[in-house]
Amino acid sequence: MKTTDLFLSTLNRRRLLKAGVAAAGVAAFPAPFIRPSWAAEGPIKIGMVIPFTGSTGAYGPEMEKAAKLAVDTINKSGGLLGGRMIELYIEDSESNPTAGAAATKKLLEVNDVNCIIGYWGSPIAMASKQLLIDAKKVMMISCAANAVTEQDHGGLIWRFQAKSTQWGPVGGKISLQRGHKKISVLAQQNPFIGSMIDPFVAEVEKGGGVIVDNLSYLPEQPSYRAEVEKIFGAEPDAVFIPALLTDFVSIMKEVYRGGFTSKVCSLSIAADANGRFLESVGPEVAEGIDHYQPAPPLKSPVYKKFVKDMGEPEDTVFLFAGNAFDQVWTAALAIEKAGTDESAVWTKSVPEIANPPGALVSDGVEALKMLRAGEKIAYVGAGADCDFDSQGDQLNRHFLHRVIKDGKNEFVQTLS
Amino acid sequence: MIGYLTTIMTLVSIAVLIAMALNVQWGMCGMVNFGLSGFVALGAYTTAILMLNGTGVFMAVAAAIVICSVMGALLSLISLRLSDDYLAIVTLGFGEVIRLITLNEDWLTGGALGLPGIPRPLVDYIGTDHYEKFYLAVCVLVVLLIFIGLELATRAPFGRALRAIRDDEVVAASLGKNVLLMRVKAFAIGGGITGIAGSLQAFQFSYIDPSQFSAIMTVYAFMAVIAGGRGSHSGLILGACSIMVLLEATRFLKDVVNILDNSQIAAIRLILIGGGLILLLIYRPQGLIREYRATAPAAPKNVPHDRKE
Amino acid sequence: MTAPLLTASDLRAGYGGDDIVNGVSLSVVPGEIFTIIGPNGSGKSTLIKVLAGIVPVRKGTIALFGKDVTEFKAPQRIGEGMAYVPQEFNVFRNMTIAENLKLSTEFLGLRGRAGYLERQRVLDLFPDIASRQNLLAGNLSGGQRQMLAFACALISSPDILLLDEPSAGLSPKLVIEIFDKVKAVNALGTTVIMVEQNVAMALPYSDRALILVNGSVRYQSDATALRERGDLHELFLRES
Amino acid sequence: MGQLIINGLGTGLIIALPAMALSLTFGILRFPNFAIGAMLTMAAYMAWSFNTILGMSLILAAALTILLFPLVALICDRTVFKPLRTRGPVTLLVASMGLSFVLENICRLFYGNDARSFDIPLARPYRVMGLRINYELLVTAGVSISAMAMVYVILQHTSLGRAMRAVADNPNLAAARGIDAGWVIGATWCLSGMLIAASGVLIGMDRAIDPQLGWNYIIVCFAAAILGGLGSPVGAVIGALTLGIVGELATLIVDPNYRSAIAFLVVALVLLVRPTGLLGRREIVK
Repeated sequence: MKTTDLFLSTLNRRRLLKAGVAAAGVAAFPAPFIRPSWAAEGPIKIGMVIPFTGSTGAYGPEMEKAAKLAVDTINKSGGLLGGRMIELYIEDSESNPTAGAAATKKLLEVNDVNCIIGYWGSPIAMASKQLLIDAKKVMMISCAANAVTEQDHGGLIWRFQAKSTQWGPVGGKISLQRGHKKISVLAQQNPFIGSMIDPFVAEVEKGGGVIVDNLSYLPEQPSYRAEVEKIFGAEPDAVFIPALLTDFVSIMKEVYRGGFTSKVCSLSIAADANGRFLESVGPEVAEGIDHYQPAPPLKSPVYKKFVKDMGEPEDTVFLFAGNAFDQVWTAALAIEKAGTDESAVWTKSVPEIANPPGALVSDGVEALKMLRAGEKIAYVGAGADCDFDSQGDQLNRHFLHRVIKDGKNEFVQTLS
Repeated sequence: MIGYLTTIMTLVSIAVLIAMALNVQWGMCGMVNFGLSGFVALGAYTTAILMLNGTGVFMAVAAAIVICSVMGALLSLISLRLSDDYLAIVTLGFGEVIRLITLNEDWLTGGALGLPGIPRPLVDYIGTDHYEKFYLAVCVLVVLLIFIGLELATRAPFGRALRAIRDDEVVAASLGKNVLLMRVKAFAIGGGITGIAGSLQAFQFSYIDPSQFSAIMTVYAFMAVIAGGRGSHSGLILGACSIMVLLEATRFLKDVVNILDNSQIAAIRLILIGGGLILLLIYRPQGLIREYRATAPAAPKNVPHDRKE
Repeated sequence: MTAPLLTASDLRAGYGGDDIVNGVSLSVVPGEIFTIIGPNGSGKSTLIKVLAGIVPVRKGTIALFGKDVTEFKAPQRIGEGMAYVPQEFNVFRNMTIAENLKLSTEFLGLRGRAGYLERQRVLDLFPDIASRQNLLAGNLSGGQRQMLAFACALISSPDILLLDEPSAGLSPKLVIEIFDKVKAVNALGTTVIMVEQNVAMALPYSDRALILVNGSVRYQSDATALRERGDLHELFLRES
Repeated sequence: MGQLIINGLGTGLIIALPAMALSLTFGILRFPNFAIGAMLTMAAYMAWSFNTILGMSLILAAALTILLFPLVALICDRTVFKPLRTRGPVTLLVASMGLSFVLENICRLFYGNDARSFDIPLARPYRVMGLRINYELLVTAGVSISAMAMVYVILQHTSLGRAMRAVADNPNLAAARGIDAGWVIGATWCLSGMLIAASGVLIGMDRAIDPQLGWNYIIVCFAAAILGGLGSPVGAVIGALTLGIVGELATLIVDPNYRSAIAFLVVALVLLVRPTGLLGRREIVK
């Protein structure tokens, strides 16, 4: 880079900052005006780190598909910042923090992305977050462990997922509503699930329930017979099993074959997983299992359109695909709003385009148009309302509670 | 790009250290260690826990080295009576036990969530901007120091004795070397090196969790030692580098190939790594660099075809 | 001189990097006992393994009855009339005597059709083992084990028998017994090549002998001529 | 207690087959085949394809897998292990690690990461004297025990078995007795391929099938085979059953998460008393 260029770019950055502040303050300011005509040319690069191999490899592909869907839509509608296209770079985290961090570094340094989305799996996010903070790039995560956003991160991390501590009480409420008193916990040992157990227990005890047994199990073992025997053998009214798909399939097969009758409440990641659980174990085993997940806005047209575009049946309830979709859109809207793809700048615009006040819009293309017209918007995504608190965590996460009846998922209620 | 290379080089340095530890234990002395990842985890957690409780860097690292050495010595002591196959299972078991402890003892290790916020040494003086480069320099320096130390030891009587033990225990014993003591020493030295590697790993992301120390770490170390030529320290640096380069270079595969989806490319990537290793074994049997030998090769007492009979 | 039964020319072989057998040539005529002697580590054992087809030839040729068998593996060489008794560990210790004998005929193709009479003929030579066929071979004494190994090798009616240190680990009395057996087998028409450490005991039984030092032939002559030379020790140790 | 023993038997019987396969190949080739896990995964997917994609009954699918999987094992041997035959056991072990990457990811390439299950109905358990015995356990027991019996008969009473034992005992001598080692190695891979196939199907019935499946069994298989004495198939069975039952009973005393640590403790203790495992041959050292 020549010295003059260097000078220009620092200058630009300063002007850009001003422009961003101005945009934030004066919403009525016509958008085309603040779009800097001198904006850097070339595509806007977004990175994505998700698992395709290793123990959580099953969750990567649908997120990839959703993110690509969002990117295609944006690019077809004319791109951002006056015609710049988005380029998406995806890396495999291998479900391993070291590999995830290496992938992050590659995206930052080699592909020169200006933010990285995805991050399914808290240890991977934990190992990578310092890299992003040091590089002053935005990180959008899909994992739940509280710790990721707890320390100061300079407003760079946005969580598109309910926190673990928000998940726990919901399970407790469901069990109590079902009239269960003696409740046991059989939880997979991972950071996401680990921190939802205490809130679950607290909720149950607050509601007059009794925790009979509380057991964590390690995933990736030949059989779960001992765990199932220990928990179900005591014949509690219900067992709360926060798990992931593969081990939940094995556990429920064991429960059924063991002839146990306690009711089961689980997470939709395990007990639905876009229908793969039912497909795996069949309707008899699955009968009567309660499960829940953070609710996507099922009724909203954008969600319906999203499901259709993803090529899935109408009543599909996505788990992580919606989050990935929202991450791309949120980044796009914030970039457009800030008028720059400079991470440290546009990250400040995220609440401006996501949180109220502002017109609720769920169609991204529409939202872009409104932004350009200088209107205030509050984007509603396909995964959630997309409102954030000052720590970067999503607000107002509702949970969708469903039960499996006759081989089908039946809606029970929305909880919060 | 430079920042990426810095990170990769740092990871390579840590991988080299682990491979060196294996090389001392197995490459030079002939004792298999399948619990490497457990040793590294032990070192990393020791350092991390001490640092988080306010201990100084040098104390924390020294403690990791000491604990890992002692553990190595103890394991080899337990296994002295047993043949090599059984040392394998004892070390495998050790690795598993460490993994279970890191996962289950939340009060100490933070359980599955791990330990975040490990203070990075000297970060206040260096500043975050250049910290990565500084850290890489530290890692490379450590690798160099250990490399020089091991090279000297290899050429010294100690190294010759170790190889003699590896090549033929009976002959070595008859030469009057105290075989048992030598083996324990070698295992302890290897353990100490894994302790350093663990410490470096703990500072690298200033966060550790059990999944960073999966069995795959041990697999890579074996790959590096085999690829580099068993017993050769310079070879294994090359070996570890080639493995890591292969691992990382295949990341760029999908920037070129566009037909397959990402999970398929991820699968192909690992197929290439496995296949590459096999081809290396078949076509570069001596490794990339041949082992240093001060004397003519001993008569092949231990040819695999001819088991000790 | 009769046409040679086995000829080897310029054999090279080894395990790792370097050759242990360094260009050995020899020829063995029908009916003789040919003994290979040499100091420890001279490559005797490797040489006989190369002849038997256990260690592959790197360079050179081996011919049996004029037929090139260089590329033949051990099992195929048996088909050509060769039998090999390894040193010391030469029976399957976890099997009974009967199983050991059975194994020796099972995998020999045509030669394996050794009928009952054939087997009896061999067992007659070794009355000691014939009487307790259900005993585990691992429980036999050293001498008995050696007998069993002979029996197993002879059951295929080989033309040439390769013995790797038949006297190893045996008491002097047993060694004589073993060598007597070798002589008896030889008298029935089987050519014998053996590797021996115990030069003094072996030479009287041999027709010809070869001294191997550092993997190459140092000296080759009639056994009687060799015995009459007094400088055997020097032949062994002199640096080449 | 009784129930725990039954559960432990269930686990042990499933592990027994791959442990036996491991022991068989170890006996002949003298290296522990790390790829046994990935081979299990592949066998399970093979049966799953016949069962679910081609719509065969599970019995037919299992039979076909048992028939075809030995081919896979043979191909692995020819391409990977054969060129390395003369090299040390650890080289072969490392090669088998590489092979394990390749096999696991071939499965991932074609089947993706999703958990799959066979298309079979599950049944509630029979109750006998207060103990629950389920249908899968009976099937597992039936298959495992007949497979073990088959292996035993082959090893003890056929010429193939004699040849296998001979090569395992002393390869040079076996060659000198006219036994073609290549043929015996091939037969051994076929036999262990069949065992792996059978246990792949059993594991698929027991739990979900995913590309990581095999990893969960490697350590226990190794432990079982070593406990029983590497190279002794009968020992492997005893080792597997012991580990299965000890693992379950251990949950009475310790946190179930530590049961594999208990299993290792048992292995370590046994090895201290009997350095060659329960039924291992004593290596005679000069």
